[in-house]
Amino acid sequence: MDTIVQFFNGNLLLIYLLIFTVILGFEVISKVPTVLHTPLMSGANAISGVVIVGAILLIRQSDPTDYFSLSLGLIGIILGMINVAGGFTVTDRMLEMFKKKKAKS
Amino acid sequence: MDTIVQFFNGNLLLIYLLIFTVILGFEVISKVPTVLHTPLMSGANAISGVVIVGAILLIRQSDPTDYFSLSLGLIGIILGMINVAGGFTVTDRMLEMFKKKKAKS
Amino acid sequence: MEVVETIESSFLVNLLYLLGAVAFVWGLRLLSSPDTARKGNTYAAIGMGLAIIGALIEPVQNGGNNNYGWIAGGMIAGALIGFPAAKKIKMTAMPQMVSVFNGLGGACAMVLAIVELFQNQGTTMGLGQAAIVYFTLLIGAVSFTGSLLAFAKLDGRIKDKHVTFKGHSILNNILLLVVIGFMVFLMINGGTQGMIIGFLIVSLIYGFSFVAPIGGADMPVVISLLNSFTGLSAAAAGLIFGNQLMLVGGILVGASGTILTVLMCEAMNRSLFNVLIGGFGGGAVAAASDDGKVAKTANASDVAIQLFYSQSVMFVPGYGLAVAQAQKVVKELDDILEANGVDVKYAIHPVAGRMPGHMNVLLAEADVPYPKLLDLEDANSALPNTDLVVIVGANDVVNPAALDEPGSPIYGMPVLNVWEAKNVVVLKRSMSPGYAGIQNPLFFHDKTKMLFGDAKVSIQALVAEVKNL
Amino acid sequence: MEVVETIESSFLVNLLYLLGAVAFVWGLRLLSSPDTARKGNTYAAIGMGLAIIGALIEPVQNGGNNNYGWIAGGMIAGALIGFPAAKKIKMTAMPQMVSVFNGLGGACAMVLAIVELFQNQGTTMGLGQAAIVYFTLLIGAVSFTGSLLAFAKLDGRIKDKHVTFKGHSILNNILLLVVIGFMVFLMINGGTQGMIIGFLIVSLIYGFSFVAPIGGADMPVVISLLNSFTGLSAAAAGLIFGNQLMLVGGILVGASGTILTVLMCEAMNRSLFNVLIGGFGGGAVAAASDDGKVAKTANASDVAIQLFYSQSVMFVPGYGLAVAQAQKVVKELDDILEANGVDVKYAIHPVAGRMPGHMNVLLAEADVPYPKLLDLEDANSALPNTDLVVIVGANDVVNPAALDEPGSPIYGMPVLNVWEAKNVVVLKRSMSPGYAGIQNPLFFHDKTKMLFGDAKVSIQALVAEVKNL
Amino acid sequence: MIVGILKEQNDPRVALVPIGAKKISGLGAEIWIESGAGDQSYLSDASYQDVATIKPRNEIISTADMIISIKPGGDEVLSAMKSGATVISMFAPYNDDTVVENLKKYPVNAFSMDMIPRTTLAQSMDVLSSMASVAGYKSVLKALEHLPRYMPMMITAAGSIKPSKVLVLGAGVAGLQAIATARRLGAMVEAFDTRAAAKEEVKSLGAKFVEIEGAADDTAAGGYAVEQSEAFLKKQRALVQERAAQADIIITTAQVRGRKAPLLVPQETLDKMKPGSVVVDLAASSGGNCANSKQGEVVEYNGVKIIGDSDLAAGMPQDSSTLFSNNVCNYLAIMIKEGKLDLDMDNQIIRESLISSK
Amino acid sequence: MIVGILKEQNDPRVALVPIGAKKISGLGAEIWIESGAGDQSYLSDASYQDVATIKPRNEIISTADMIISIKPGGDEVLSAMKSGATVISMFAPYNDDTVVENLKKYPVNAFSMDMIPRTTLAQSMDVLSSMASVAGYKSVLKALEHLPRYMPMMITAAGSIKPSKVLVLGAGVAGLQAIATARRLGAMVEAFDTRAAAKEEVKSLGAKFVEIEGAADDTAAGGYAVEQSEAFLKKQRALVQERAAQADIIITTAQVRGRKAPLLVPQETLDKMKPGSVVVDLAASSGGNCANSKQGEVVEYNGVKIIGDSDLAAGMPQDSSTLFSNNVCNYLAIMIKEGKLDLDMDNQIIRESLISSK
Ligand SMILES: NC(=O)c1ccc[n+]([C@@H]2O[C@H](COP(=O)([O-])OP(=O)(O)OC[C@H]3O[C@@H](n4cnc5c(N)ncnc54)[C@H](OP(=O)(O)O)[C@@H]3O)[C@@H](O)[C@H]2O)c1
Ligand SMILES: NC(=O)c1ccc[n+]([C@@H]2O[C@H](COP(=O)([O-])OP(=O)(O)OC[C@H]3O[C@@H](n4cnc5c(N)ncnc54)[C@H](OP(=O)(O)O)[C@@H]3O)[C@@H](O)[C@H]2O)c1
Ligand SMILES: NC(=O)c1ccc[n+]([C@@H]2O[C@H](COP(=O)([O-])OP(=O)(O)OC[C@H]3O[C@@H](n4cnc5c(N)ncnc54)[C@H](O)[C@@H]3O)[C@@H](O)[C@H]2O)c1
Ligand SMILES: NC(=O)c1ccc[n+]([C@@H]2O[C@H](COP(=O)([O-])OP(=O)(O)OC[C@H]3O[C@@H](n4cnc5c(N)ncnc54)[C@H](O)[C@@H]3O)[C@@H](O)[C@H]2O)c1
Repeated sequence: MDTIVQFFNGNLLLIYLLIFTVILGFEVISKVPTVLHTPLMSGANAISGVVIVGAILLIRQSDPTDYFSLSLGLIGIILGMINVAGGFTVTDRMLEMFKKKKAKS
Repeated sequence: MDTIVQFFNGNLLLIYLLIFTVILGFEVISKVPTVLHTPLMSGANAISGVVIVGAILLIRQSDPTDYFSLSLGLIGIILGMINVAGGFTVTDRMLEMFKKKKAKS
Repeated sequence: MEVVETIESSFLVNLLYLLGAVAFVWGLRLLSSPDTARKGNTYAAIGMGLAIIGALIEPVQNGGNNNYGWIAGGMIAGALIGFPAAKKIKMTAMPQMVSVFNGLGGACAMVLAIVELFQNQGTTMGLGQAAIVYFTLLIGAVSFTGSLLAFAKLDGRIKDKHVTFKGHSILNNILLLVVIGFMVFLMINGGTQGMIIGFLIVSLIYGFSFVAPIGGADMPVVISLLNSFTGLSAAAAGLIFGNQLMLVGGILVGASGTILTVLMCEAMNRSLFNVLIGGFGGGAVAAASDDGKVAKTANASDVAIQLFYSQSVMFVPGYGLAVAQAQKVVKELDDILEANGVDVKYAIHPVAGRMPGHMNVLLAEADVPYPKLLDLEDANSALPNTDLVVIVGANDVVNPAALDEPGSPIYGMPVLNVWEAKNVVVLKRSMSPGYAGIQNPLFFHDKTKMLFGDAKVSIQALVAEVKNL
Repeated sequence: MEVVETIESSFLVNLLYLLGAVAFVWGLRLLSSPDTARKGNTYAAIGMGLAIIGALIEPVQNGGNNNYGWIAGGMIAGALIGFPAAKKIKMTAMPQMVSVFNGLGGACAMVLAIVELFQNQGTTMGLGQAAIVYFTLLIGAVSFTGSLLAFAKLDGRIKDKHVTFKGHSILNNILLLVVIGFMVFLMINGGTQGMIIGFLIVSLIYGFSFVAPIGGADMPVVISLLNSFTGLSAAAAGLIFGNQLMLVGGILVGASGTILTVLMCEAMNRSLFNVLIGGFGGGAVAAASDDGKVAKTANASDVAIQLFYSQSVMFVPGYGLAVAQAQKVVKELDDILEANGVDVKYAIHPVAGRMPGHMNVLLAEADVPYPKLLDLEDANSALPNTDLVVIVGANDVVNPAALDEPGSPIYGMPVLNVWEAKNVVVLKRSMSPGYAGIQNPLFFHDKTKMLFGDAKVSIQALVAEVKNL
Repeated sequence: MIVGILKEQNDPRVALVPIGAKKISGLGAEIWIESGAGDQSYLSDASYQDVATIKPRNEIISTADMIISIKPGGDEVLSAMKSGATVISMFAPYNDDTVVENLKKYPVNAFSMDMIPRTTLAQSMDVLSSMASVAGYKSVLKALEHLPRYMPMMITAAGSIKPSKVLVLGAGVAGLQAIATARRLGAMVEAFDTRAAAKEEVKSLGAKFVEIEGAADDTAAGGYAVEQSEAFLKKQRALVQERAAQADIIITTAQVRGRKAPLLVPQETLDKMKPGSVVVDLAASSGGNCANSKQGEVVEYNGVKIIGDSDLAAGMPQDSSTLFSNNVCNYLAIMIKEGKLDLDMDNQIIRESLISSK
Repeated sequence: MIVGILKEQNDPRVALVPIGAKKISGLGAEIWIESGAGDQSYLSDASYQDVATIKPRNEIISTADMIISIKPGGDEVLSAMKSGATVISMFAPYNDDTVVENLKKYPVNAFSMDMIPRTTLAQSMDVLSSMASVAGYKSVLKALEHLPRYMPMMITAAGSIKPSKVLVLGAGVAGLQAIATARRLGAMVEAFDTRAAAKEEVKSLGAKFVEIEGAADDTAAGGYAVEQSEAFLKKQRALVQERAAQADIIITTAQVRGRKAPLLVPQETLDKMKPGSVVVDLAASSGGNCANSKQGEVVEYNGVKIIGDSDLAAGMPQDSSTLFSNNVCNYLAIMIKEGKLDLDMDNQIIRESLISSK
């Protein structure tokens, strides 16, 4: 209990931030038309590729001879980069059909 | 410049929080139908009465003999309380007409 | 032991504040949809309750003094003023009331800043700290006098022309410069009590002057803007008191108030700049009868809500319906209303339109069932029990002059006594007369509001708004 | 000097991260409206760019090693795989692709957690720290194998029946308990490398098994759920690396992914629980022809977007239009589409309906202008250049069997060759046949999608959706 | 006071229907009606029983204080009436200068209901409007009796039929009603009129107004028609002729009070029309809008049938009678007070409709 | 091969219009047509000039390999035709057993277009449908010729007119078209039919269906009505009577192939109808759905006009001829190959429509 209380009081702003981020995440999405479900999913997926930042930091922190960390980090970067590069690209392609208009009216 | 940088780095989470709060404030409102403009304004006004918290804290922190602070604080509390009590009540009354239905359909 | 207690209680306080903040956010969110708005208001009020409880138990410096008596007295007094005022106020005067409340909130922030400044008199504040306090003072003061003037204008106590003059906006710009210059000076150099009071006065004057040139019809926009100002001042006060909830709540109001202000301007088809520059209801269609009476205008969303929450609605089609070819959209609106339990009828005046049976042809085209069409007699006996009459491009056939102005060329013609219904909305493009070429006193009737524009466009807007509800 | 530099650069990094976070939020926001979705994606991508730059210049422990070579190699390799894959993939296979990408993202988080665990081998982590790392590992691993299985199912490489069995959900529950128990054990006691690998394997198995019983048709929902899992693992990894952007971005994806999942379920009229329990496309209207071909179903919003972004649309009314009395809503849809630059025509088959000129009567009632009505010949020559055909309750008159099935009772009757258009949507209530009582191969055509329901209701839904765009 | 209703001599209608008779009784008058007066409007003597007295024609003529008819009675009636009695009918004095002169010969007060001013107030007594409305409706049905083609579009297994084109010339009361009726039946309707307001009125019924560009701007004239240049009028006439040549049905209703009806469909236009087309000329009795048209006859010219009929309202006698009767009731309501004729000569309606007084 | 078209003896229509003649020429046949054959359909001899040869009647009859007519030619034609020639017409053999017997006397092959099976495939040759459709449309116009009232609702300064009530009995092709037409003109339309599918079809036109429970099942009868039990017919007559008493117009189209038409509006129903109401009986020629109705006549009974007309399609000769001609073309397209009659007796359409062969 104490730990939790301390953690809470100590990280108050962080907790605010997290809760607000969650609300924001909900809010931003809550009125999406069904047609955008798949592109949105795809876009969100691309954003989750932000995990690549961790992989970069991992490699940068690693000793140049720590091949275990380096190679796993490399794998991480590759995986993350595929997610990021492919993710945004495929989302953009999905959204291509929304290019046109609104005309007239 | 240094001050700003230091402030920025020192209050990073606070800044995140503020920015996110602003975005949230925008987001939460952005799709309000025109019929709700006035009630929403009224409701937001009532929330801005949160300034009463400051007045309460002011009085609680004041020396019981510091009549200057106390009396100004008292005025603050009265003003704030009018805003809060009246604000929420009047909003509720405005919203009364939304009570009914949706029927049928 | 003591330390633990402090931590524990501050945990509770933090939790209360956090919940309060979430309640504010959620409340605002719910407030923005008609179905949930009331619940939203309740949530926000609960958040406020949590905030106040938090403030009452938060561990403070000089702990122990507390002065709960003062607090209780103030709160009770405030509540005793606020509640009844809000309860008694007439529906139509509510925007004024909100404006007053808002001004008082601003005044509260202003007072806090004054105390802070006076208490810190002599000691040197950090620049940031000073900026925050003066900002609170300025914004609170502007919100205070601005809101009170807005109230007075909306309530008709002060006429636009009493408080403004040509070139007012130049004065305002000068005043703004003065205020900001003063503030920067005080921030950097600190100020004597006199200077602080001077700054206070200038701020108050600026608030008044800022609102003065803005047209009475634009007041709701200004109130919304001032409301977001109050929010900012509350947030700044939150920084002064190191209170995260005031900060979050204030910022929230500031942000949503700003966006709301913009939306309100958009709904009036104007820019915020345009509104602030003023010009006395510039864009609004001003319409006055010979004897100086003014026709009230409505907007689609007001009418939509009236339609939706009516038990019985009577459409009165006229030649304008035919010109606009609005028969099918009227039927669409009818269908939606019926689906929501509204009883919809049509009052067909014998000479509505330009040929015998003109309205019949059109409404048959739109497939309005015959039993919904009432002729003059039936309509006139149904009208007193009708909640809302929507006149779609009719004019002469609803002209009360036919009954009570012996001099009128239509005196003696039986008309639809629409003014016997509870509310009347007239859809037409302008104030121009109908076939008979005479003015229609109905448009200036107490119960009447005008919704200007092509009837088809207006009805389409109503359909969209009603679907939103 | 050195200190200052660090502070300055960390200010820059913090600013980059902050901008990145805002870009993510704004991007997501824009992504949720068709008009701005593309811009939103770009914003989010820019945010990602900022994040990566931030990560590359952030001052780190052991600073100076950097190993930029490794990083560059990895990023180039990843980009070289990711870009072309995304570019080449067929439109229809995009959801699979997303699933794969998502799985790789999860795998990345998983790898980070493994390294973290292995590096901290021996040292004692705090409970919180440990919880975070194991959580990252678990979630990343589940997302990884789950997504890959989802891909395989969607791509038709694995059939539902190959990977599940009766009582699968019991197995899943047991597996879940095992995984969580294992994790708690490891958190508290720490683990050997072997145990960590064991945990990894169990997690991977659980991910696979979790997705296995879920029907192929429900895969998009599952992908969305796994996507929010990946977000959470990224956020957890952010805690490991003390990186606020990973945290914020991950939480954002976690939250919006969750709500998106719920919305997707709602759009299918099912609960998330219902989907996860599985049952192979349970709610969907399954419709198979004699030779086992399956008719594809569409939902209103898919069709709406197709309508809206078509250059030319052809309605084919049939007896079902008359039964549903949908003529007026069809006209309404027509009006909206025309207002948005879509060229709308009607193909009237000579025997559509139940009496000569049946469609003419109805469409005249709805005021469809005569020049919009094409007879059989004109329609058939216009069809190959038509983007989208919407068949409103017609059946026999669009039956290709009339052309290519000599045994069919309607063989030889001229029909509307709707399959020559680019896309076909059929609005009817069920798969039941029309007047002639024979099955219609059109419904199983590659280009055809079925939108089931009363024609009037369906068109009304389309109107609402198109208005949304 | 006795109000007498005679059986119309050349018209199936009757000037007062039973409901009307009841209303007039309510004003304090007694109603005498000739036996069989309502027969052709499907109103039997029996239906009048409770509200009127059936009397022989002669007795009515010689005894009644007021006689109301649709078509004016001839010398037979007027000469036998009491001196100082009142006669109400549609005398159409604007078409024939001798009408008033002739009336002066008899010691009666004559009111012509077609002289009631067309003010807003008088609309409920405006027999011209109510009868024109019937005529406009009926004109389309009359045309369809003779049109050898479908009016609406029909895409059928036996071939596609194009919708008929209908051109309405003169968009007054009758013209507008014709437009509405033809539109209902799915025709493509165009119309033309010289009145400035007509364009909007035509469009308000969803039909097309035949228009050419270059019309003089009338915005400054406050809605009144401004004079158009001769070049413009010529161009317009040409366009109307062009549209006429395409039409399957032409309905002409153009009249100028007190003048011969304008010739809108001349012979050369008829020559260009498709065989089987139909022209209905509602202005036939005042000279005709169409060449060759003869009141009361169907003339065939070059395969085009020309129906001259200014009396179409008579073709729908029951409702026409009812409407006429309602007009009469509203009119009498301002003339009869407590069973006595009580004429307020300040009243524009009464003043202008009194065309001859003893 | 020579295809001959005669001037119809008692019908304004013509079996082949110029466009049709062109199509048949395209099949390799030569068209001979009697002078004036198209006159009453507004198709002059000149309009046939390019696609047919004008020949004297006798020459056509004696020379043509095939003679097509709408109404069957009598002995005058049949006896003078070449042996082995073909004659196509609407013989209606189901109504009269002697028709086929009589035809057997002549050395010709007789095809009856009204015997073409009503399959989906044969719809483009289905003269019953195309003519019934015209008749249904025309039936409403015919009723309106005689109705002394407005059909649509009218709220006017001269009073409010209620919309007419129309009752359609028999909702086949003609009935449905009548419903649609009356609805267009603003009537309140009710309809009744014994076929199970009729209810939905009636509603699909926005009209009300008068429902009676207990109709015999006809799903097996291939679209044609089956005979109903006497108890049922009684119940139905009772309800019809009730609705009829309210109706301003009744249109009856009920037929049962090969039988006398059912009596749906008996005398006692007529007795209850409002005077001025109108009945149009499209089944008049096969016995009539309405008491008192006589084919080709307008009978007045008790103030109700009863129009017996099974030949209404003839009242709109131009479009009727066009539609019939289109049907004929589609029919001949499966009979004539390269200018020669080439009968595929496996074809149900040909098989069933051939009613007498040499
Ligand atoms: N029924 C008949 O047989 C007949 C025949 C001839 C004359 N009249 C006369 O016509 C009049 C009929 O009365 P009424 O009330 O139907 O019509 P009205 O008095 O002529 O008024 C019509 C109103 O509709 C408005 N309007 C026109 N177009 C519009 C549009 N597109 N959208 C919205 N509003 C539009 C006009 O105002 P704005 O310009 O401001 O929009 C006008 O004031 C009576 O005076 C009657 O005596 C009737
Ligand atoms: N035109 C004529 O003169 C005439 C006369 C007699 C017969 N026919 C025959 O009728 C047929 C006409 O073809 P068609 O394509 O128009 O019609 P159809 O082949 O009969 O098909 C109509 C389709 O509409 C659907 N439907 C019915 N009610 C609906 C509703 N409320 N909402 C949505 N869909 C509905 C039905 O499917 P669900 O039940 O699944 O909804 C049905 O498959 C041809 O076979 C023709 O030969 C025509
Ligand atoms: N009290 C009222 O408010 C009231 C009542 C009835 C009619 N009116 C008005 O009076 C107008 C005339 O009514 P009416 O039907 O008795 O008119 P009408 O019968 O005298 O004439 C019919 C129409 O023919 C038109 N016309 C004349 N010369 C023409 C020409 N050369 N070419 C084309 N058109 C020509 C006229 O403009 C008129 O519209 C109506 O349109 C109506 O607006 C007003
Ligand atoms: N090939 C095709 O697909 C095709 C073509 C044409 C017609 N048809 C079908 O055949 C049906 C019959 O067509 P029709 O118009 O030639 O029929 P019809 O002229 O023989 O009869 C007219 C209508 O009267 C009805 N009827 C018979 N006895 C009745 C009674 N006692 N009471 C009430 N109604 C009674 C019949 O049910 C029929 O609907 C049509 O409705 C149509 O659906 C199909």
